[in-house]
Amino acid sequence: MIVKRRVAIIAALSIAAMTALIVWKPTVLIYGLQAAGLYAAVAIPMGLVLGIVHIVNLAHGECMMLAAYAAYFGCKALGMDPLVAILPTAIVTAIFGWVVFQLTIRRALKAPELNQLILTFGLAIAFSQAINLIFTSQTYKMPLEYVSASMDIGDISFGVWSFVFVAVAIIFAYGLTFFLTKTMTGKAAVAVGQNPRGAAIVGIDVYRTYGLVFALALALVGAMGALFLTKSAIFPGVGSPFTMKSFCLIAMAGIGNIPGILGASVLLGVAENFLRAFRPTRDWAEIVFFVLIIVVILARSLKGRKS
Amino acid sequence: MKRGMFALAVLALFVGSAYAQGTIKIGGIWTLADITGKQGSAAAQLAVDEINAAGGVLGKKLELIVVDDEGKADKAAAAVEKLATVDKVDVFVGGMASGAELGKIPAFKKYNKVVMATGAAGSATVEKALGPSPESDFYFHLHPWDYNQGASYAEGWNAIQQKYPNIQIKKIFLAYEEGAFGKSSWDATKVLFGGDKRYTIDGASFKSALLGGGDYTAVLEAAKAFKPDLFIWAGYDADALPLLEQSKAMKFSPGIYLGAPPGWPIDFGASKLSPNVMLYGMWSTAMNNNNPSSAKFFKNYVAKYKEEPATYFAPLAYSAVYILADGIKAAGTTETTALVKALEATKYASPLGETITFKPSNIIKHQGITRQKILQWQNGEQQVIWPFEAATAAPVYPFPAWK
Amino acid sequence: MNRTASRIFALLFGVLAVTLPFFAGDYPLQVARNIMMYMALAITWDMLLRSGQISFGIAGLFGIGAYAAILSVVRAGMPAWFSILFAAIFAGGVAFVIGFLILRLRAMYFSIVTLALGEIFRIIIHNLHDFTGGPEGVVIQKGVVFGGKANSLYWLVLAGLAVAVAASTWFEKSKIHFALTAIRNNEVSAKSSGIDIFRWLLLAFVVTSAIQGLLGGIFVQSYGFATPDAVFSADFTLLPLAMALLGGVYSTTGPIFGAVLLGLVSEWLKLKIPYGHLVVYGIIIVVVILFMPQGLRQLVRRTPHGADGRSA
Amino acid sequence: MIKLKTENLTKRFLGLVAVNKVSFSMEEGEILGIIGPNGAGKTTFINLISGIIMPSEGLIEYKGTDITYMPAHERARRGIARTYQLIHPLENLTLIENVMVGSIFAKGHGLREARTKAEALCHELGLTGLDRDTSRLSIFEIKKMEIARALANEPEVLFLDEVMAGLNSDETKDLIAMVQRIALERHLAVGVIEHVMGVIRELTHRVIVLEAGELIAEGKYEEVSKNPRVVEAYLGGGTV
Repeated sequence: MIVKRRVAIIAALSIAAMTALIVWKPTVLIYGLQAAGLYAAVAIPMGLVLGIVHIVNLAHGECMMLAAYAAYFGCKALGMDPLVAILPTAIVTAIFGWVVFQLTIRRALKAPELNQLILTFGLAIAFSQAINLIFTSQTYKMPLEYVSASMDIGDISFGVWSFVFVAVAIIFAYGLTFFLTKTMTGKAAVAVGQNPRGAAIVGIDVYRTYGLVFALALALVGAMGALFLTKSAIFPGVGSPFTMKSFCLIAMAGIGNIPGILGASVLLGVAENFLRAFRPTRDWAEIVFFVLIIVVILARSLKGRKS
Repeated sequence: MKRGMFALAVLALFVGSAYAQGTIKIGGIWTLADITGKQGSAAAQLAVDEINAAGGVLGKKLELIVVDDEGKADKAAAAVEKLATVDKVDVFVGGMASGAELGKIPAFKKYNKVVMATGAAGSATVEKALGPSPESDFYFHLHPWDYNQGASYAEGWNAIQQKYPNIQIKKIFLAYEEGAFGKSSWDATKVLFGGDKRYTIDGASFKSALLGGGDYTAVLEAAKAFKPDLFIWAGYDADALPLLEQSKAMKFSPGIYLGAPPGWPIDFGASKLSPNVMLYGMWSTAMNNNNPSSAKFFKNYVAKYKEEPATYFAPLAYSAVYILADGIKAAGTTETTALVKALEATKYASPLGETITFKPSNIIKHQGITRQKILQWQNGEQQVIWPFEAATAAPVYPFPAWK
Repeated sequence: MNRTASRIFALLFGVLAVTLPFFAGDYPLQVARNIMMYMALAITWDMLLRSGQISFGIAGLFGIGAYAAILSVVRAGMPAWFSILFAAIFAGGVAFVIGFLILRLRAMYFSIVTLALGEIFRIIIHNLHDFTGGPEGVVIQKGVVFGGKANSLYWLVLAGLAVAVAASTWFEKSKIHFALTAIRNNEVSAKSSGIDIFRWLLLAFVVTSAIQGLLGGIFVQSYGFATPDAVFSADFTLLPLAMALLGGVYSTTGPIFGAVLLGLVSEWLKLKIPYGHLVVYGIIIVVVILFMPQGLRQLVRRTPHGADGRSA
Repeated sequence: MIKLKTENLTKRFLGLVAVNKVSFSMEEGEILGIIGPNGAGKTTFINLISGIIMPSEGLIEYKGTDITYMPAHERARRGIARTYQLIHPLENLTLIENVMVGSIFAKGHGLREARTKAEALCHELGLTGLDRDTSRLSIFEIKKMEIARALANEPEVLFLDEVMAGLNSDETKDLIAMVQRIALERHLAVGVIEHVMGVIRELTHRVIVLEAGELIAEGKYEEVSKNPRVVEAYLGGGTV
């Protein structure tokens, strides 16, 4: 009861805050949501891997970078639009993920947990530097007309293309939730994640499940890579900052809480854009990301101790 | 192109001992994973090959030994030590990021050999760390300092407004990336344009996509509210197109839209948004038409590496080697005092379109290039607008409003 | 037998480290300095890891120390020597204060929060332009210790490393070893043995942070500058971590092994493969961790998985 | 002399009452059995007394001092020791080092003194091969090591949470004798949770019975085992 009332209060407060923002600084909300969509869409696949396979994939961002390069050169060669490349890229990266899992991560799963961390760190270096060697550090960007799609409300004009990330984030979050709670494979994956030993005893092939989850996550990363290409220029280091941000968002939402990543992203996206909208606080927008993460984690740990 | 790189790598490895007696050794330090360092080192090697083909210097061959600094101060310091003590190079060339350059300076000072620096624009740190003459006399800073760049832009815009009365600039907005590069641009802009009563200036920072940012909405909102005549962004190549696309989406179309990145993305000129975007730079392929030195450099570079030089760091490094070679010829030795004296008399007609000489800057005694150029993307190519003596085209104004 | 091997190794290493300046040139000394810097950081990271806490905040504390040292010289005119000590005290003090907040957190949440704090330190330094020099950084024109002399700077970094090794040995040989190991294994039973968990974690966190700060101070005093990008670089977090893990954790010798391996490999590759050496570097990390899951220390010791082979 | 007592000790987890108003006391030299069906709150009760979790209400008094909210490590230092139902050997430490821990931290002994004391304790409990890693020990050895580690705290009150589980009958017999001797020699108050009623009957002087967090009976084992409420609780719970 108490818990429910608190949720209701929080919901009411956030709706009130959002409404106030729409009236006062509509762009904060628009750009905040767009930023949040991108954060969440990239973080969700990492959350899936962390929640079930229990590894922090430090090469997460690099995987997206690889996908974006694959999509770019695929599109260039075939004259495709990156949007058309989403599905093929997802398939390619899923296969790539499966192979990487079988060749490397699988072998490290029995070792101490930290080994997986350092293994993926090594992979991240190898991936980004290999791309650097082949394609140099110069940036590539698809010139696309539709990414400048514009909308006017009153006297403000803003870009609408980035809302596509919001849509993708929602699809990822609810698609995955559906997959994990309603399908047999998904339920099995969750069971394996919660209790690998138990799952092995009842005859589930744990490594196969892990491999599939990893491949699924990379498929989502691949789809995001192609989509990311519409909006951003690509270069060897383009992915790495997303690893840390995603990791932070997942910690903020709580491990295993995939829809929570959406909430965390919205909070951070809007808060950042709120600070950016005012001259005195402009330069401090970045700090809010880290401060909020610490506050949320500390608050949750305090609450956890009380109960 | 791959083969060229490989050849260079092999050369750097094996040539060393073979020619030990009859060579003049140049130690090159760049960040090789970066396009600027990769092409800078390649261009320097091109210059070395050309000079050797023409008979070398003082009857000796030149030899370039390249070591990567990985953009890190400690690795850069190790690179200097290795070149100075293991390879026993006679002179140094290279440099790009100020952070790595700062790591080299203590070691450079220790060895007191001539350094021809192709990068490091940060006056607040690098120039300060070098210190005044005579302790920094060995250091020849080819690249302009940040304040040189600022001053030359102020000069350029004055000249352009005089020559083309239809171009009127009163309000300037600078969107600067939040790192050292953008911040020093902003500092220089504030000092140079802010002191001038004709201009009102404003600025805001953004996080470059290169450093994990890429969200330009807030900075463009601020710019749009300011309604500038001249909008400048100081960021990196990764920001170029996304920034334009976002500007179009937000219907922000200033009279002059200008970018000041160290390099531009591949195929930028092919974008429909690129026409009439202006830029700050030092060199463009258009200069091949009216500058023989540039044409020669370009032709030989493409012939050797099967790719076009993508940044001005390539001709800059190329020039650095020629300047050193000329200086050594004039001095008859690589001994520092004599070589410094000879280099002080340098007059080198560079592919960058200006004759390079060395003059004192705010702190150090040997500053090379001080002027940058104002260019414009026209029909997919960068055309030089100012300085007028190097101009390859007239400016198109205003920047077309989004249709 | 294990102990003797370890002692012989320590002795050889010590002798080599101390005599290096007498026969090596300036280049090997510079490389050794770079390696020893990361080695010391790797040891401090391992020291805290012995309590089970995985810190991602090394770069943050290193950076804080670096800025404490350089700003105390530039803004307050502190002597160079004292500024290095001040860096240690300052970083230790900061760790003491934030320790009260974050040492209740565990596992990934502790790691993330240390990472976030490091970023917060960096942003604060970055944004306080007038005091810290902002993104462009600060330089010390005069007053770099030893005026950049290779031998002396080598001794300075070696002294920093010696502090780390001494602290690590102290952690291994004293009751701290028992406290941290017990906490790492099981906090509940540690409490029942009378271990005040928070106190020991705070001790370990403050000591390791102070040494990280000290190393930051040594860094700025040997190069004469600090910029946010250089001293808060993620390398200072990730490389020590990789070194400790590749060498073998929960010991002093493991991180030393790992740092020597990665440090030499990275320098050697750089010269052998100017373009593309970082690819090989990444692959080496992957291969070593796959084939030597217990780290390089596995090579020296015979005891199988899970054993530490140490007796007090 | 009463060493430890609780009054109305209560613990609620998110509305669930795990321990409900339990009042009891333990005397010096007494071996007390704590029994009850699975989920009755026995371990929670010990956790409350040893300070691993904090009570929602009530009072815990140890040698006349209120220790209700005292941190666990402080209670350990004052003389409350315990073992755990799930064994917790400290991996990466040897057998002897495991035993030393209690002596070092609860009693503040130096390493050398702690080692001497730990050796004596191990000797007393019949543990040999003291420099072995815990991964090489048998279950019986681990159980004895856990008791030794608790004893290294030099406690006045000792709780043993299912130490007999997983042992064969000879080992169980050994351990029962050992516990009785220890309690007698050191004037300990010992609290024992056991599922095997034979052990309780043989080992304890007195038992308390918990069901659904409430204390439902108290007295000698023979009396309590005939108590209708206890019988019903066990039948309902399924295990006797």
